[in-house]
Amino acid sequence: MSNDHSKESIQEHIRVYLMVFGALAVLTVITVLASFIEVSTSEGIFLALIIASVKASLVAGYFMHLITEKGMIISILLLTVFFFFIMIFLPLISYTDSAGTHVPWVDGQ
Amino acid sequence: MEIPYSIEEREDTGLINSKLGIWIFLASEVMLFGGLFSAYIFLRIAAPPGDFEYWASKLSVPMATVNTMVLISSSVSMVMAWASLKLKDFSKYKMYMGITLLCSALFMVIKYFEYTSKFSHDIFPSTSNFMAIYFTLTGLHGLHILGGVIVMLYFYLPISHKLWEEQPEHFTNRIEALGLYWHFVDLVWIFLFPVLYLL
Amino acid sequence: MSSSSNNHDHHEENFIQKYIFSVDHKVIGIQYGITSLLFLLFGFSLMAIMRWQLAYPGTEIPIVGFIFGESGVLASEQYNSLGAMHGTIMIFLGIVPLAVGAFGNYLVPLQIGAIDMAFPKLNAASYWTYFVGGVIMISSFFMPEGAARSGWTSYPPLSVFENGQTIWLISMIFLITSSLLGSMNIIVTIVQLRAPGLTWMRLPIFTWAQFVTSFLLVLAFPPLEAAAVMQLMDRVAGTSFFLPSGLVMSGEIVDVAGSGSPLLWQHLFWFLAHPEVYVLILPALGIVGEILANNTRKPIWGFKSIIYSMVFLGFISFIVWAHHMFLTGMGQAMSAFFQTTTMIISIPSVVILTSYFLSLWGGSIRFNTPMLFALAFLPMFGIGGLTGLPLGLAASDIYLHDTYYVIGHFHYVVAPGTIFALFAGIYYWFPKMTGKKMSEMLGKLHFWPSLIFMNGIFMPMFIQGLAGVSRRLADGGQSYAHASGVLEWNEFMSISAFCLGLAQIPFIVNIIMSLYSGQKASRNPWDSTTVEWAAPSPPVGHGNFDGPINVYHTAYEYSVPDDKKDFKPQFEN
Amino acid sequence: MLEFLHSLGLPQNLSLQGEYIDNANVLMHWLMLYLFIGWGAFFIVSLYKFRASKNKKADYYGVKSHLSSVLEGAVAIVEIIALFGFSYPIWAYRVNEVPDSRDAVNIRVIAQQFAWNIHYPGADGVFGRTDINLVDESEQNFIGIDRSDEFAKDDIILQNQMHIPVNKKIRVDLSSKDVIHNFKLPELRVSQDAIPGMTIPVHFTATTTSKDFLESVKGTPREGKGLEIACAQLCGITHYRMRGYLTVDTEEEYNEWLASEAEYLDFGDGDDDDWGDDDW
Ligand code: HEA
Ligand code: HEA
Ligand code: CUA
Ligand SMILES: [Cu+2]
Repeated sequence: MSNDHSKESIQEHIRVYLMVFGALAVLTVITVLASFIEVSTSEGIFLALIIASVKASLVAGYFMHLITEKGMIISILLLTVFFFFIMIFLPLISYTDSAGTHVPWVDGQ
Repeated sequence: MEIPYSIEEREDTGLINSKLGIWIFLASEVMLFGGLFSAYIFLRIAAPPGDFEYWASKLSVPMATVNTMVLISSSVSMVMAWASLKLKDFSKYKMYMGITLLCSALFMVIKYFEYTSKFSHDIFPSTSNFMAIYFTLTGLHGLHILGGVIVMLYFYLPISHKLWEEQPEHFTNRIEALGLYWHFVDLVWIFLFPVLYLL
Repeated sequence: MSSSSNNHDHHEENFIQKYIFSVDHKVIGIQYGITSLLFLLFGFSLMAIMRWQLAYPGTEIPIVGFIFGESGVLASEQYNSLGAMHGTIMIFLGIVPLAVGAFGNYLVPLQIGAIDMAFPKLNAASYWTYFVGGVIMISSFFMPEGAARSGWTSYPPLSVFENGQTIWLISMIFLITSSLLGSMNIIVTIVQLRAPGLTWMRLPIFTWAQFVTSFLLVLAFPPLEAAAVMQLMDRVAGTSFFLPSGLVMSGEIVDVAGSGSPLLWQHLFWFLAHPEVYVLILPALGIVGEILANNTRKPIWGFKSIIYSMVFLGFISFIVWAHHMFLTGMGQAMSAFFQTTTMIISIPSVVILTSYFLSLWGGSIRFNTPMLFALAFLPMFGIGGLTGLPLGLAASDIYLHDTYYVIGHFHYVVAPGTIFALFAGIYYWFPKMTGKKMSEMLGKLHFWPSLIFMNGIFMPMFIQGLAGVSRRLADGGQSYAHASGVLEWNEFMSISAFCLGLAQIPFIVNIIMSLYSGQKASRNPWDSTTVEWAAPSPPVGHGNFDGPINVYHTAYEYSVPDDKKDFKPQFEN
Repeated sequence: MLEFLHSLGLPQNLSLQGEYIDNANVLMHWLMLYLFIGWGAFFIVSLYKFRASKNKKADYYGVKSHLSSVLEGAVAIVEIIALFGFSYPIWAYRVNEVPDSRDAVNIRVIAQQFAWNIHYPGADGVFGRTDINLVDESEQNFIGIDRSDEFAKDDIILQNQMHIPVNKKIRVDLSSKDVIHNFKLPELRVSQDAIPGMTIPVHFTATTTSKDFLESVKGTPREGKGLEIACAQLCGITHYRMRGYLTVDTEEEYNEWLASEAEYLDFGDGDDDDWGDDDW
């Protein structure tokens, strides 16, 4: 995208930015409203994270121009995201896959 | 001597130095916040049932919603500022950058009221694990905002005009890098908002 | 250390601009080098005091005993402080800054034919952040609470309650930030500033190693930064990220919210600290590769598989971390996963080492000082790496965990391993950095005793480890019955350690003497092929080379058949 | 190889599962030895053969065979054998086959700075209630046992003294009051972190009594020194001497010992009895 210097294309971009802005605002409202709907916790988490991911992709894709970014940067980010998930989920699995139980040494507190 | 590829792209990679640099920095930021998100999940699982929900309900959703909007707006105006520079319109750039600065200031003010209202109700990081992770995450995020504001101020104050006159291309690239950072801060908030306030 | 006459293309700079707040990668590299060598020496001194205590527990420390109070005897909490600080200083203030900060900064731009790093100011910022972090770390010795004493691993809950930890955490945040800035810079420099013709597969091994290392630093350090912030919160804000419910310290109930997890810290810490150990070894492997190729006068055998192995090593190093945590109550699936990845990661190491060994075959081997250190590195790293295998297998780790076997394992990798490689690098590139050659005679006087005493210190550790002697024992194991059979080794090891210290004197003398009265070195004193030897010795101010550099060959074109010279530099067609 | 490791310092093994751990260790050391000797020989030969003074001109191509790949493959295969044949099964046994408290002698071990609290359920086989608010170190009630609880009346609580019967499954439920410790019985090849906030079971079977063991170490530096519980995780100032005493009894001796300990419990009037937990 940074190769694209013409005036028209920039103005075209600006239109896109404003549309993305609108979408983000709407999605924010939806998130808040959705949190009032009676759903189970896990569904709620799922919904909220889905919406957040959509919003994040919009920001990353358009404001940060990721959708037209160079391969080098994309691959660095993919690597990062991979390790990000490893870091988040492996400790979590180890919490559940444990030889012991998560109870303190004492019965009464 | 000038370092090559700080203005034009290198042919085989198609990149300029600052852009690659800022993206690598953001990659490390992903891992930084990742560590804290990991802590959030860990603590939430370990907490007694309902504990996180109970403390989360003490937070003010309206304030945070407004803050989300404010931050998104600042992101838009940031990208508009950059686009104005691309269109060689410095005064428009000033305007958009001003809006971005205003939005960030507003964000910090709202955050300030959020924090103090917690303190006045005797809610501190030590009160519960939820509050601990809440204050740590939003505090760290706030520090990032603060850092961004300082850099933005530098590119907003009169000195910026001189920089622009001297090396317009270079200036535009710097604003692009600053913008990338700023959008990332926005992006972190987009996740913080539901995770802390709504779940 | 670049002489002022070379600085023609710049306006006059005063001393401070030129040597203190310089943005020239060479000056920053040397700043890093001197600072980290001093820290290395400091870390060594701490260890020397510990080793005295281990050999002669409860006796007065000679010479420096007065520091530790009236009696001159080391108290056990002081021993713990020294241990934690020795580990931290050696790793974060010694080896990493020396390997990445000094060698990386100085050599990467030269090896890729660049005039400087991509972000010179950031580079200076990185050094000064490191410097401040180091000063903070050292200052903790003079704080009322004393220095950190929970081990370099800082496991909570101990670290949350023990004295001195706050300063350690603050300092770590500086050090991590510094490494982040430095490694970002190295990545961008390598990607963006390679000279024309220097394609990826023509990059020398050393630069590749720095490239992979930098990725490890960028992606693995931030989680520890996050964890450090949380531990800081636990200490100063009364939170309980790492404190579970129901804690009773010395009979008092600990008043915190609870339900935190001590294991969370361990996960975040080792997520950093395992990649970290490859940060320690990869630059060393890179240096050794350069020197082997140069002094066998032939191309490195299996160059491509070495590069792929390094990249693979870097990648896998992110998913083996919990092999340090087998005994934390890990379930079947987790332990299976982590021991499998640990076994997998040993394969690329074997490939790299095997390639190095095979590179010797058919060579015309010159035994100069850098080569001696590089050669010694191979079996020493081999011993260290091999003893990692029983540790990586969860079954045998049940017995060996936290014994001196572990201490022996990693010291073999970092001390006669990495440190030797770094020595080799200093001898090898000293002519480039200063324009002077180092004395071969003093070099050999440095090498042989170092090799002998290193083994004298660390070989008996395996014996003690097999006997089950725990690490971090302030009395060297006197209290435990199972240690009684192997206690006599302690004195032997300590004496070796002191002698090892003495063996460094020729090195220091050599550096200083060569600087003043060393033989003048030409541009390419070792007849080497890589690009840094195209620059004058020392390279000229900002700009490094006399003119633009073009690269025509792969990195190690030595003894090309039908060629008159036995080397074909990359920068000459 | 096992003899070699013993001669280096590896203590004799006194437990059932220790044998498997030693086997894994032996296998790894064989692998290490072969690699070390193989590469070491190659190393020395090439250094000698290709020294510059003898071999003036290096060979551009060097080694041409691909034997090394075979070798690397062999290393991988040995590692696979070690994993599947030794390590996975041992770990599965360790964490999945924890005996039920009825099938084993069940003991609670609660670590603290810097001592081991050993808690026996007593005749009824049920651990009494403990309460954090009852912890009182000056009264020697280190683990806050609630003597008014019905199940607690016969509980035997000792510090740094642990007795177990030989040839019986032992199950230790391990936890910690303050910081992380490590419960290590070197001769029994037992080691497990004691982590506050968690309770982790460890199980093992001793195969030799302390008496026989002491007999066997006569004439070595170890003479006269019995078995110990070591703390293998840095836990603070006196970590280095946080040790308990372990006695492996025969079945009869063990029961006798239990009975004699129980006698102390009958001294008081049941409510505030704290004789049994004396450190002696
Ligand atoms: C530079 C540092 C470095 C390196 C490279 C390694 C490499 C390896 N390490 Fe090590 N390790 C540490 C530094 C390092 N380690 C440190 C600092 C600790 C302790 C931390 C603490 O607790 O304080 C530790 C602890 C540690 C543990 C935890 C032990 C415990 O606490 O119980 C484990 C367990 O799996 C382990 C495994 C390994 C393995 C499998 C490798 C493998 O990558 C090794 C692969 C290499 C080989 C297999 C060699 C191959 C050699 C040949 C083929 C040729 C041989 C020829 C001759 C000898 C002539 N290490
Ligand atoms: C990179 C890491 C590194 C290095 C290089 C070393 C080097 C050495 N270490 Fe260290 N050590 C650790 C990392 C390291 N160590 C860690 C992480 C621990 C665990 C800490 C913990 O338990 O938490 C540990 C623990 C540790 C212990 C165990 C303590 C215990 O458990 O109770 C011992 C005991 O002997 C020891 C000894 C030594 C020795 C003899 C050296 C020698 O090899 C030293 C060699 C150094 C030199 C020879 C100095 C060279 C310097 C110069 C030549 C300077 C020149 C100067 C100028 C020119 C200005 N170390
Ligand atoms: Cu308890 Cu060490
Ligand atoms: Cu590791």
